[in-house]
Parts: sequence; C-alpha cells; structure tokens
Amino acid sequence: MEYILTFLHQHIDLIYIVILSVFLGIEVISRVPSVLHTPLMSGANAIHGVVIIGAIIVMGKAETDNYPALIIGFLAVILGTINVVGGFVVTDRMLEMFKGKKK
Amino acid sequence: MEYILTFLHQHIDLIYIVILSVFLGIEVISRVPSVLHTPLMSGANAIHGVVIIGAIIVMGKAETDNYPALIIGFLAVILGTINVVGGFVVTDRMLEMFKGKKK
Amino acid sequence: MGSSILSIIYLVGSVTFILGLKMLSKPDTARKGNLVAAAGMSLAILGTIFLYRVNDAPLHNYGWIFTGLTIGGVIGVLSAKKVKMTAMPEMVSMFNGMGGACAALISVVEFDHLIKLIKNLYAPVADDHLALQLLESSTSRGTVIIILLSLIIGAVSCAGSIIAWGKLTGKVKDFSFNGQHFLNLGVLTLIVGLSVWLVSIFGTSPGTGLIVFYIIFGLALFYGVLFVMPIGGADMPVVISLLNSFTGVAAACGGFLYSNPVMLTGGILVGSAGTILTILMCKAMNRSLKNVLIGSFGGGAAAAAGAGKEQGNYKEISLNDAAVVLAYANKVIIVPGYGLAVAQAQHACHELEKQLEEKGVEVKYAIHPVAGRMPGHMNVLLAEADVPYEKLLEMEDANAEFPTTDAVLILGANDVVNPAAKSDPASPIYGMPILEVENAKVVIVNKRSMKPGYAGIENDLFFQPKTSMLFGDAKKVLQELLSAIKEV
Amino acid sequence: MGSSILSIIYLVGSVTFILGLKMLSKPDTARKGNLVAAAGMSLAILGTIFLYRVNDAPLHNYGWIFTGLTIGGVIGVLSAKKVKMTAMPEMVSMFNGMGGACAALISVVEFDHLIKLIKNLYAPVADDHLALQLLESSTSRGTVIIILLSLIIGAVSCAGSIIAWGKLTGKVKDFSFNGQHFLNLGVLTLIVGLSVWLVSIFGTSPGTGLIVFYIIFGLALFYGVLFVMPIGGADMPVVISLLNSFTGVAAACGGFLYSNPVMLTGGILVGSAGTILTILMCKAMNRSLKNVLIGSFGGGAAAAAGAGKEQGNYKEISLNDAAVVLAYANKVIIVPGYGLAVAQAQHACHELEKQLEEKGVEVKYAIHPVAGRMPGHMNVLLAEADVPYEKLLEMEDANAEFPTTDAVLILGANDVVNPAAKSDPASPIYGMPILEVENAKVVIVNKRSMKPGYAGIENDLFFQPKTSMLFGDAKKVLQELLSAIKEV
Ligand SMILES: NC(=O)c1ccc[n+]([C@@H]2O[C@H](COP(=O)([O-])OP(=O)(O)OC[C@H]3O[C@@H](n4cnc5c(N)ncnc54)[C@H](OP(=O)(O)O)[C@@H]3O)[C@@H](O)[C@H]2O)c1
Ligand SMILES: NC(=O)c1ccc[n+]([C@@H]2O[C@H](COP(=O)([O-])OP(=O)(O)OC[C@H]3O[C@@H](n4cnc5c(N)ncnc54)[C@H](OP(=O)(O)O)[C@@H]3O)[C@@H](O)[C@H]2O)c1
Repeated sequence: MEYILTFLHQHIDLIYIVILSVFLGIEVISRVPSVLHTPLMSGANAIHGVVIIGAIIVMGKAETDNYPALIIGFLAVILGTINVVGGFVVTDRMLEMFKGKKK
Repeated sequence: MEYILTFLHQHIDLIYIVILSVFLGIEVISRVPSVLHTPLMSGANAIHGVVIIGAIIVMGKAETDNYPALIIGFLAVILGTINVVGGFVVTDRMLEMFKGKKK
Repeated sequence: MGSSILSIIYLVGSVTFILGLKMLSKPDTARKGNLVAAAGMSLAILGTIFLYRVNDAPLHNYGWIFTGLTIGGVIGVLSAKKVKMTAMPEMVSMFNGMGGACAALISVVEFDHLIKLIKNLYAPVADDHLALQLLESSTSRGTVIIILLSLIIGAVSCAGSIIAWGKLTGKVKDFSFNGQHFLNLGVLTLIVGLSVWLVSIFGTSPGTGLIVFYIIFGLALFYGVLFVMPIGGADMPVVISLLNSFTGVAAACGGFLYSNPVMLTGGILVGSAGTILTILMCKAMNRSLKNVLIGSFGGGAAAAAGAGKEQGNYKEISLNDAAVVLAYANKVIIVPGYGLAVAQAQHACHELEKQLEEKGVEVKYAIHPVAGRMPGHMNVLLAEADVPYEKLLEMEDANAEFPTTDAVLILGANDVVNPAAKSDPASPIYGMPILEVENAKVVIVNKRSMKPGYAGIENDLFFQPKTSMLFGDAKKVLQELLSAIKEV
Repeated sequence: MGSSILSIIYLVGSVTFILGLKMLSKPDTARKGNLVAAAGMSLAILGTIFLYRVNDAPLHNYGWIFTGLTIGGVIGVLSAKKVKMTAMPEMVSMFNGMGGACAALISVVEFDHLIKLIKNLYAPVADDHLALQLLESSTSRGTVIIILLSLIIGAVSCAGSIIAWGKLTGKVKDFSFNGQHFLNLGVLTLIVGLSVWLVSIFGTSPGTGLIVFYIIFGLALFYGVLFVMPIGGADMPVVISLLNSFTGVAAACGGFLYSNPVMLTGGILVGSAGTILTILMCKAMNRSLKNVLIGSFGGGAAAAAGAGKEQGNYKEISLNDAAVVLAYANKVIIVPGYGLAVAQAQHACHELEKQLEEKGVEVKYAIHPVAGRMPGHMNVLLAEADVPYEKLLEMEDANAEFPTTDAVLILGANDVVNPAAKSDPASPIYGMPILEVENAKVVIVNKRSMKPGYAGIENDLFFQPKTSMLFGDAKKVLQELLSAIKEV
C-alpha cells in the first residue's frame, strides 16, 4: 500500500497528464457521427503508432555490438513505422472517399 | 530565448498539465445551454477559490513573529474562504431555484 | 507518507473539479456537480492544512488559519444565503473580486519573502555564493515572473469586480471620456514595462525592486478600474464572467508557484472554461466579445434612448379593455423581460396568472434566453414567485405555440420581441433569435414609455395593428389588472 | 538546449494529437485533422532522432534506424495505397497489430537491459551497494511493472489483431467450445499471477526472471488469440476498435517508461478515445460491449440462420416486372446493405442508377448508419463506384422521403429495414432506428434466399403485401435488371 502511494507521489505529474488525457480523449470524440467511426478508429490507430519513438530510443541507445537488441529494435522500428505511416495514409484515403465529393 | 526554452523544459510536466486543462476546460462546457450560463459562471467562480490553498500555505509557513506576513496572509485566507464558501452556496441556491420544481 | 496522501488528495480534488464543471453544464446534473466540486475543494483544503510539508515540517499558525477560515466561512454563508435571487450577479462579482485579492496578497507575501532572502545574501554574514547563483538563475527569475503575473491579474480582477459590483448595484455610474482607450493602453504598457524591468533588477537591487513591485500593484488595481469603467452596466454579466476567468489564471499562477497541481488545474480549468463561457454569453446576445468590451452599444444605450424617432402611430388600450381581452382568451402567453425584474413585479405576475387560470384561461410564460440582464434571469425571477416550472416555455417551444395563442402579454420586454432582429440587417440585434409574438392574435405591451430597451433601438412591434400599449410601471399595472379581471 | 527544444517539439506533438482527434470527429475537418496529427507525429519522430539525449550523449545506430524507417515507410505507404476500399478494416487491424508488436518488442529489449544490469551488480567486480539498493527500490519495481504492462497489452493486441484480420479476410473461422470462458479466465489469471511473482523476484534471481518473462510473453500472445477467437466475424470492427485502444495504453506505458510525454499523451488519448469509440459503435448497433465480447448473437448468427421459421407467404417478382416498376416510377430509393458489398455490385448499382435517371426517374440512396459491417461501409462502397455524394441520404432524411417514394429497391440489406426493431420488444435489434421502407408504395427486395442477415432473425417486411422478392446474387441481378430496363 505504502509502496503504491510512494510510486504515485513520485510520478504525480505524469499521473495528472494521464488523467487529464483520459478525460480529454473522452470529451473530444464523444459527439462523433457514426459515418466517421471507421476513419476515426483508423486515425487513432495511426496516433498510437507514436510508440515508434520508444523503438527509436531503444535502437539509438543500444551498444553497437548488442545484436539481439539491435535486431529486435530494428524489427520494432519497422513495425512501428508501418503502423504510423500506413495508418495515416489509409485514414486519408478513407476520408478522401467520404468527403471529396461533398463540395 | 534560450532562457525561456530552459524554463519551459524544466517545467514541462506542469506545462502539459496546463495545456491539457485548457483543452479540457473548453471541451467540458462547450455545449452548456444558456439558462445555465449564470450558475456555471458562479460555480466556476467558486472553483477558482482554490487559491485559498496558497493563502493557507503562506500563513502556515510564516514565522510566528512575522506580523506583516501573518496579517496579509490572514486577510488572504478570509477573502479566499469567502470566495469558496460563498461561491458554492450561492451556486447551490441558484440551481435549487432552477431545477427544484422540475421533477 | 503524508505528502503521498496529499498528492492523491490533490488528484482527487482536480478530478472533482473536472467532473463538477462537466455536470454543471447539464441541467439534470448541475446541482450535483456543484456539490461534487465543493466536496473536492473541502478535501483539498483540509489536506493542505494537515498534510502539507515545508522542508518536512508541518504548517504552523493553526490558530490564525482556523480563525481566518471560520470568519471567511461565516461571512460567505451568510452573504450567500441572504442575498436576493435577483442580486446574485453582483454577489458573484464580489466573491470573484475576493478571489483575485487573495491571489494578489499571496504574491505580496511571497515577493517580500524572496526579497528578504536576497537581502540576507548580501549581508556580510551570509555570502553564500551558491545561493546567490541560484537566485540569479532562471528558476528564480521564473518565480518572480509568476509572482508578478499572479499579482497583476489578481489585482485587475479584484478592482474590476468591485467596479462591476458597483455598477450592478447602481453605486457606480458608467463613465467614459475621449482617449479612454489610449489611457488604458498606456497604463497597460507601463505595467508590462515595469514588470520587465523588475525581473531584470530584483536580484541585484532588492530595495528598488520592492518599490517597483508596489507601484505595479497600484497600477494593476487602477487598470482594473479603467478596464470596467466604460463598459455599460447591462454588460456586466459578461464582464464578470471574463474577470472570473482572469481570477482562474491568477489562481493557476499560484499553482505554478507552489508546484501545486490542484491549484494549477482548478485555476486553468476555470480560466479556459470561463473564457469560453464569456464568448458563449456574447453569442447568446448575438454580439462579439470585442463589441462588448469596447462598448459599442452597451455603453451607448442610454444616449441613444432619447433619440428614438417617432415612427407611425401606436395605439393604447385601457386597463379594463385589457382585462376583458385576457379574461376571455383561451390561451394567454406572458413574455417577461427586464422591466418585470426592475419593477419586482414577479409576485403580482404570478397572482395574475392564478387569477386567469381560475377563469379557465390557459396561461404560460415564454422565456427568451437573454431576457433580462443575466442568462437565466427570468427563470430565477419567476422561480422566486413560485411560478411552476412546467409553465415556462423555452424560446423554440414558445414560438411553436404563438400561432394558437389568443393574447400575448408583454411585461417589460423589448429587444427580445423586436422583429428587426429578423427583418433588418442593419439592426444591431440582427440575427438574434426572437420570440415571434406577432403570430398570436393580439399583443398587449406593458412598459412605462415608448423608450427603447437595452439595445437602444426602436421596436416596430409597438406600431403594428395587432399591438396595443398599456403604459405604466409593471407592478402597478399588474395589480390594477388583477382587480379589473376579478370584476370581469 | 537540444533537449529543451525536444520538450517543446513533444508538446507541439501532443497538441496536434488532441486537435487531430477533435477534428477527426467532425465531418468537415476530419481530413485536415488526420494531416495535422500526421505532421505532429513526423515532427516528434524527427525530433527524437536528432535531439534525444541519453546521459547527454546523442543516439547512435543511425544506419539501422533510417533503414528501419525507410522499410517501414515504404511498406506502410504501399499497403495503404494498394488496399481495396472495402478491405480497410482488416488493414487497420493489421497496422494495429504491428503497433502492439512494437510495444511488446520494446519491453523485451528493456527488460533484457534491466536484467543485465542486475547481473552485473551481482558479479564480484561491481558490488556497488548503492546501485543494488536503487534496483530494489520502488522506482525499479515500478519500471518492471510498466515493462510488463506494455508487454502484455502489446502482445494481446498484436495477437488479437492478427486473428481479427484473419477473420475479416476469411482465413480464420469462428471457433468456440464449451468452457472457453473458463480457459480464457484461467490464462488471464496465470498471466497476472506470474507477473506478480516476477515483480517480487526479478531483483534477486534475474535468471529465473528472464524465463518467467518470456513465459508471460507467450501466454499473452495466446490470450490474444483466445480473446478474439469466439467473437463473430461480423463483430470484428468493434473488436478492432477495442484492440486499438489497448495498443494506445501499451504505447502510453512506453511513455511512462521513458518519461516521454508525447508517447504518454498520444497513447492515453487513443486509449480513452478508442474505448469511447468502441462503446459508441456498439450503441449504433443497439448492443452492449459485453454482449459483443461474449458473442451473444454475433457468434450465434450462423447457427440461428437455419432456424428461421416460415411465416406467412412472400411473393416473388420477375426481372421484367421489376424493370417495369422501376422504369415507370417517379422516384426510386435504393437501400444498399451488406449483401451489395459481398456481391461487389456497387458498380452495377451505379450503372442501374444512371440508366434510370436517363429514363427520367429520380434515384437516391438511403444509407443506414450500420448497414454493412463497418460504420461508413456503404459510403465507402458507393464512393468507390463514383456515386455522387448528394445522392446519399442519411437515415433521418431518407425516412422523411419514403412516403413520397414510388419504389424502394433493397439490395442485400436486411436488419436495417426490419420493422421488428420498432414493433417487437423481444427482438435483439429492438430499439435500433431503421429505414422505414414500408412507407413507400412498393418494395422490391433483392437477396439470394430467405435466410436472415447479421442478427440472425426473421424479417416481417418480406411477408408484407407491398413487398416482392427478387432472388439472386446482387451483381448478377443488377446486370440483368439493367438490360431489362434498357429494353423497357
Ligand atoms: N440575459 C442576459 O444575459 C443579458 C445580459 C446583458 C444584456 N442583455 C440584453 O438585454 C436585453 C434583454 O431584453 P429584454 O426584452 O428583456 O429587455 P429590454 O430590451 O432591455 O427592454 C426592457 C424594457 O422594459 C421597460 N421597463 C423598464 N422598467 C420598467 C418598469 N418598471 N415597468 C415596466 N416596464 C419597464 C423598458 O421600457 P420603458 O423604459 O419604456 O419602461 C424597456 O424597454 C437584450 O438586448 C439582451 O441582449 C441580456
Ligand atoms: N455497420 C457496422 O458498423 C456494423 C458492424 C458490425 C455489425 N453490423 C450489423 O450488420 C447488420 C447490417 O445490416 P444489413 O441490412 O446491411 O445487412 P444484414 O442484415 O446482415 O443482411 C444482409 C443480407 O444480404 C444478403 N446477401 C448476402 N450476400 C448477398 C449477395 N451476394 N447478393 C444479394 N444479397 C446478399 C443476405 O441474405 P441472403 O443470404 O438470403 O442473400 C442477408 O440477409 C446490422 O445488424 C448491424 O448491426 C454493422
């Protein structure tokens, strides 16, 4: 119990950021019309690709002869990039279909 | 310039909290119906009374013979408390008028 | 351990503020939202008192603190309970000013503290080179900036709120002169300039620093007065909402100063929500914030009032005729406006409504969202007279019912039934949705004269063949109408 | 200096994510929102590569990093550009799985790193007592918990997404057995139990720790498979949205691990927005999330399909008669459904529409929000065939137009026109708003048989006197109808 309290206390700023983001995530999309559900899902999918930054850090700080780390990190970078790039491109394609013809 | 950057960097977590709160404040009330404008203003007014916490800290850490600080702090505590207590009570009274009879 | 718990308490406090604001913005949950925020606030205050640590030492001076809390609490509860419903905006303004003052006072003490520290460093006994460096470092400069922000914003908010309060209670008159805007700008520039200077010198010459600090304080108070002075009294609710968000920002500065997240989030939430609310209020009146602040017609209303050119003829109706029209109608809709509030005629109005209902007339009220001088003004007013909530129609519903209404009785409303809002693009209220009373069979208008209302413009409605005027103070007229109807 | 700038870059990145999500949820700004978020992401990635510092040293292995980025970028662009519009959900699922895998792999490396550190501490050369204490301290335990969370959630999301992809492409069949839920629960308990154990022992026996870690990894992957396996293929969009928010949380764990605020906010925003989105998706189909996950009718649809009891008589219409009805109508509304997508008949449908318009018939489409198998499915489908956007009516507008419509042509839709949603409280779709086609003069239904649709329930509409059935594969029928109409 005390251990958890201390942990929370030490990271209280990060926890604030988490809580505020949770509320913000809920508020921001709570009135999305149902046609946009799929593109929104896809856009959100691209955004969580931000995990690629972790992969870059892992790679960038690995010792140059630590091959297991390098190989796993390399894989992680590739997968993360596909998530980000593919996600944004596919979302853009969807939205192009949806709206291109409205105007 | 560099000075500002450093300052931001040192307090980046707090700045995140600020930015997220700004967005949240906007999102949370952006669909309030106009009858609720006045009570919402009043409720928000009570919430910023949280500044009372600062007044308590000022008082609580003042040396016991530092009379100027004690007196100013004392005044601050009184004013802050009026803001908080009065604010919440008046809001409650307003809302009682508004809604008490609906059900 | 204690400070870990305090962290959690603060977190809980912040969450209740978020939830509270969210709930306050929905009619069904508003009241509960207020209580939720209040609970969080109490928790945060108690937590601070008992668990806050300065360099591992608990706070002291508990006597002072509790005395202060008690005095403040008692004054707060009493004034909030005693105030008349219709005087609530000025009450809120007063409370807001106190919050601002609190923020400014905190800054005063903290700056003093800082200056003392610096002076000690210069004293021969303590030439702690490291501490000196620390003081000159960016952190301490940042601290001074934040102290100054909190001081200036708090002081502006405090002085401005007091003026707003004065205007609403009629103690302060509107006042503007040529070049007012230049003076305001000048004072503001001076404040900013002095602040920049203070930040650069406070570390080396603390004595001068202290003097400059108090000059800035004074100027900020003065600016608060200047800021609100030229704005028309009727625009005060908008101004109060704006000053409210200022105080929020001042509180947030306090949060930065003490790295206190509950002050920070609470303050910023109010700052941003308050700003949006201010803009929404302006929108509901179909005006822009800039327009309100520069006072394009809010301030000019009184001046324009006399200038209303005669336009066509209007017809008057006698009390007895009005009584007959109302008593023999099937459905009557009452449109209350600012005049009803001024005349404090809400009780008489409720009497009339009951009397008519006894005669078998269906009576309802049409509530325009910006009728009166604050949002919800009419709801509060009629609730005070115990008018049942079901009888109040919102604008859209009312507009749907006018075509089947026999008689509309307008009590001290003007702009909210002005057809120019729909038909005349040159009108300052053009685009504001209005109550379309001209769809009813007969319209009876009670006001004291042909003078215009808040927007300072002529109202075509009064000159339409359907409309008859029933001049006089709303309360007096209603009382007379009541006895006339009894005799019908 | 560099890292100060990086902080600001990250802040900007986070703000673009918030704005991006906000804009993505409004039709007018959605596309721009996506670009805003993408720009922020690029900035954050570039900033990390060039400005990130580990103990004041810049990153290295740039060769590997850029090669990885290039390979990933090319694969990402190509697959996203090549994929058919109607196959987008499975594409999104695949991308999501990769994000999950990325998070899990990061955990693997970081845990390995941690274990190496601990092993070094035990080696006789370095018995740095302080560092040992540090490792045992709460901070390092917290680190392990976060690494584990990221691993588990990432792995579940990855494995689950691959199964979801498989189901949508038809490569994986629905599969469930008795006691499935118990197995799932058992595996989950095992994962949690092992994790708790690992947290308590990793500091003292790093060797065992590593093994346990990989076991947990394996179990998490297995759980991902178990989690998605029993859920009906048609429910995959909901499942993907849920896994999407899982990956968001995994990314946020990474943010915690590196105290990296852009990962933290980005991940959490997606986590919470994704969860709400999942719930909204369920609501649009009038189901609860629990219902989807336990698969109450999603999985059982196929089974129930055969059980449709005959109920009254339906009448068939010949191709030529249908052609005549349509060609001589003034206004025809086409209701597309899942069957149209299955038959890939969108182009044929557009041809028919053009042919009818040439004959002077007014043709429109009625789009139900959950027609098809993903939200917006019909919009995407018809957009692919170049059907003009103005011809698509949303549900409310369509319902207002049916009473003035001569003929409704239903192409492979079923549940979205089932009147039981309005009339039969016992029906699983009761309460879902539907297209009220029975208000039109004549209804022609094209499907291959009398089998039910997604919800596995009988449709009364088919037995009404107004309705005639036109059996056959949508594409084939439309092509034949086209030539028949040309001859009318
Ligand atoms: N609700 C808000 O939040 C808010 C805030 C600020 C401004 N406003 C503005 O205020 C206006 C509200 O419209 P409104 O129609 O309610 O009021 P109004 O347009 O200001 O008109 C009020 C009328 O009441 C009459 N009156 C004054 N005292 C009276 C008395 N004792 N007995 C009978 N009549 C009396 C006045 O005419 P006589 O002098 O001839 O009697 C006046 O024309 C709008 O323009 C709105 O934009 C609203
Ligand atoms: N949009 C979403 O986000 C989403 C996601 C998941 C689930 N759902 C659910 O999916 C359903 C959608 O309703 P819906 O009316 O579009 O579809 P539906 O109720 O599933 O009915 C589709 C019909 O199309 C017919 N069909 C299949 N293949 C065909 C072909 N090749 N040619 C002609 N007809 C064919 C089938 O009948 P035969 O077999 O007799 O041909 C079937 O009855 C709703 O229940 C909704 O809740 C929607």
